[in-house]
Amino acid sequence: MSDDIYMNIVEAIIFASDKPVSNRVLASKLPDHCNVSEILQELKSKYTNRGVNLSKVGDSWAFRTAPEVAEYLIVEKTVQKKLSKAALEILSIIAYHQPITRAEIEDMRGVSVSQGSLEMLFEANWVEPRGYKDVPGRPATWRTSKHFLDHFGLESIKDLPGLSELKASGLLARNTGPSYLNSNNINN
Amino acid sequence: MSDDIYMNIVEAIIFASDKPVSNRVLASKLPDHCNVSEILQELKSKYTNRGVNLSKVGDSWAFRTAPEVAEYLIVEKTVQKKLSKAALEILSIIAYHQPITRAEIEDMRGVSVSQGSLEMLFEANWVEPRGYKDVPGRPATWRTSKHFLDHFGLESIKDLPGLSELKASGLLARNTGPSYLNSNNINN
Amino acid sequence: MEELHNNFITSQDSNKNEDLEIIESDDLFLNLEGFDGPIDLLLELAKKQKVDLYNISILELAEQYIKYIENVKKLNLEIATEYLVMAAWIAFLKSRILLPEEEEEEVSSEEMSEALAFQLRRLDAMRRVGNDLFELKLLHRDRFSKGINIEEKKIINFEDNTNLSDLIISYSALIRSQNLTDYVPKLKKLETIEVALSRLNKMMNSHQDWTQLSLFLPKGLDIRKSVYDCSVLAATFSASLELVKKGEIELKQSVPFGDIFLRPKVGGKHE
Repeated sequence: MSDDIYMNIVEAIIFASDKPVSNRVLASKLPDHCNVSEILQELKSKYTNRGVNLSKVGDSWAFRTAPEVAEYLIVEKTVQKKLSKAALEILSIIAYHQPITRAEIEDMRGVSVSQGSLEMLFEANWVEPRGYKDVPGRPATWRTSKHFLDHFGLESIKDLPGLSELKASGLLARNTGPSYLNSNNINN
Repeated sequence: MSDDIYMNIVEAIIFASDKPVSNRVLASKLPDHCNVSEILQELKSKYTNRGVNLSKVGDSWAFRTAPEVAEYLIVEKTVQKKLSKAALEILSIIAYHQPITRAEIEDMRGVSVSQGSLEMLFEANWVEPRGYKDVPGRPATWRTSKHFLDHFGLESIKDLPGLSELKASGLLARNTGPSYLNSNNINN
Repeated sequence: MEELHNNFITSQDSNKNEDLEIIESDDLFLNLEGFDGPIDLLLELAKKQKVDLYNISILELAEQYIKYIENVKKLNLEIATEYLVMAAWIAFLKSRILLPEEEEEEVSSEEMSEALAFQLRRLDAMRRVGNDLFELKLLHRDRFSKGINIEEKKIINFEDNTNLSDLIISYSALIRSQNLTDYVPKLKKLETIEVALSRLNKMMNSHQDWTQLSLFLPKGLDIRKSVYDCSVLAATFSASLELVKKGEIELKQSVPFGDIFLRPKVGGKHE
C-alpha cells in the first residue's frame, strides 16, 4: 500500500505536467528510499495495451495516447505546415550525425544552410544548440531536442529508424576522404 | 479483447480532449452495440486508488489527479521577474503601513487594488493575511511575511528606512525648480 | 512550454521527375531550379542510371553532368558558380579516370570517384531516413498528449530581482506624489471682533464713569511686536464702535491721537 502511493504520486506528477518529466524531478518529489526507475517500469506496464501509454522521452516520461486508437481521436485538424525538402534533409543530417556543426552539414549537402530552414527546425523545437566543437574557431554544434524525441515517438536517439544499418554501411562517416567535394572548395 | 479496444478508445478520447467529454460524444465514436456507461464504469474502477482518477463532471468525463497526491504536485518555479510597478507599490504600502486593509491601500494609491498584483505578492509569498480590523465590516488586513524579510535581507520590519531617513536621503525631496524647467514643458 | 501543434509533412517535389524526363529526352528546356545545388543534381543524375548507388558509373555521371550544365548554359547564362566549379571538377575527374594513372598523384581517380559516390549515397540515405522519420508514430497525428491542462500549483520565487531599493524607491515615489498638493498659506491667528465684544461687555459692568479704552485690553499687550496683539487692539476699538452704534456706550476723544475714553450710556444696558 505504501508503495502504491509513490506510484500514484509519480502517475499524477507526469499526468499533471505540461511537458515530459525527468527521473530527476520525480526522484526529488519522493523519499530517498524509493526506486524511481522501478516505479516507472511498473507504471509503464500498467499502461501497456491501454488507450494511453506511458512513454519514455530521453530521460523523461509523458503520457501519450496509444497509436492504435489514433483514428478515433481526430479531435482537431491541426494546420499542416510543410517542412521544406531542405529542412527535412538538414533535420535528418542533424539527427543521424549529432552533434554536428553548420559547416559539416554544408559539406554533406554541398550547399549552404539557409537561415529559413534552420529557423523552421528551431521553431518546431526539434533542434537545439549543443556546445562548441573543439576545433579552431570553436564552431557551435547542434543536436536534436527532447521535444524531437517526443514528437517522433522515440525513446532515444538510438531508436532512429535505420540507424544501425546506416552505421554498418559506413554512411554515417563524416570524412569523405579527398576534400575536392567539400562545399568550401567548390564555393571558393 | 475486442471490448478492451473500446475501453482504450474511450480512455484515449477523454485523455486527449481539452474539455470533459460527454457520454453522447463518446457514444458517437463507438459502434452502436457498445454500452458507453458500462465501459465508463469499468474504466473508472480501473482508475480507483490511482494517482489519476476518472471523474464525472456534470454529464461529462475527465481525468483528474487524485486529491490524495495533490501536495506532491506543487511545482516550485524560479522566475526571473520584476514585480509590476503596481505590485511593487502595493508591497511597499503594506510593508510601511502593516497591518493594512485593502481599502486603506486603495485610499493611499487612489486606484483600486488589482487582483493580479495581489496574487503576485501572495504567490511570491511576501504578503500574508493578518486577522481583521476592528471596524465595521471587519475587513481583512495584510502584512508582510517572514519570507519577505528574508528576500529583502531585513532582520525585522523596523529595519525599513523610516520617513525621516527617506527624507534625509533626498528620496522624498520635491521637484522644487521652476515649473518651466520640467521636462514635460520642455518637450511640449 | 509552448508546443508547436503544427505537424510538418514532407514535401515530395514532383517537379524533380519532370526534370529527369527532360534530361532523358534531351529537351533543351532545362533548369536548375529544382535542385539544391550540384550535389543534388548529381544525385538525381546518378539515380537515373537505375542501378544501385553502389554500382553507379562515375564516368557516365560526369558526362551527364557536364552535358546538362552545357545545355543550361546555352539557355541561361546565370548559372550559380557552384555548378560551374563542380563542372570543372567533374571534367577533371573524368580526365583522370580516362587517362592512365600516374604514380605521383596524391589521390587516385579511384579514390576520388569513391569519395563522390560515398557522398551521393550518404545524401540519398539522409533523404530516405528523413522520410522514414515521418512514418513514425507522430505526436498530434498518431499520438496525442493530454488535452486538459491541469493547473499545477506553483510556488514562484522571484529571483533576487526586486530588491530593497526597488521597494524603497517605489514607496518614496508614492509618498512624494501624495505631497504634491496645492500651496495653502498658513492663516495668521487674529482676535475677532466677537471675542473683543464679549470681553468689553463683561468689563463694562465694573466701570460706570469715563474710563480709558486701553484699560479694557488684556494685560501685557505688545502691539509693536505681535500682530496678534495689534489685532486685539483693533478688535477692541471696533467692538467699542459697535457698542456705540447699539446705543450702549459713549466714546470721547479730546484731541487727535489722544486717549479714548468710554462710559455706559445713560439709560443703556450697562447703566
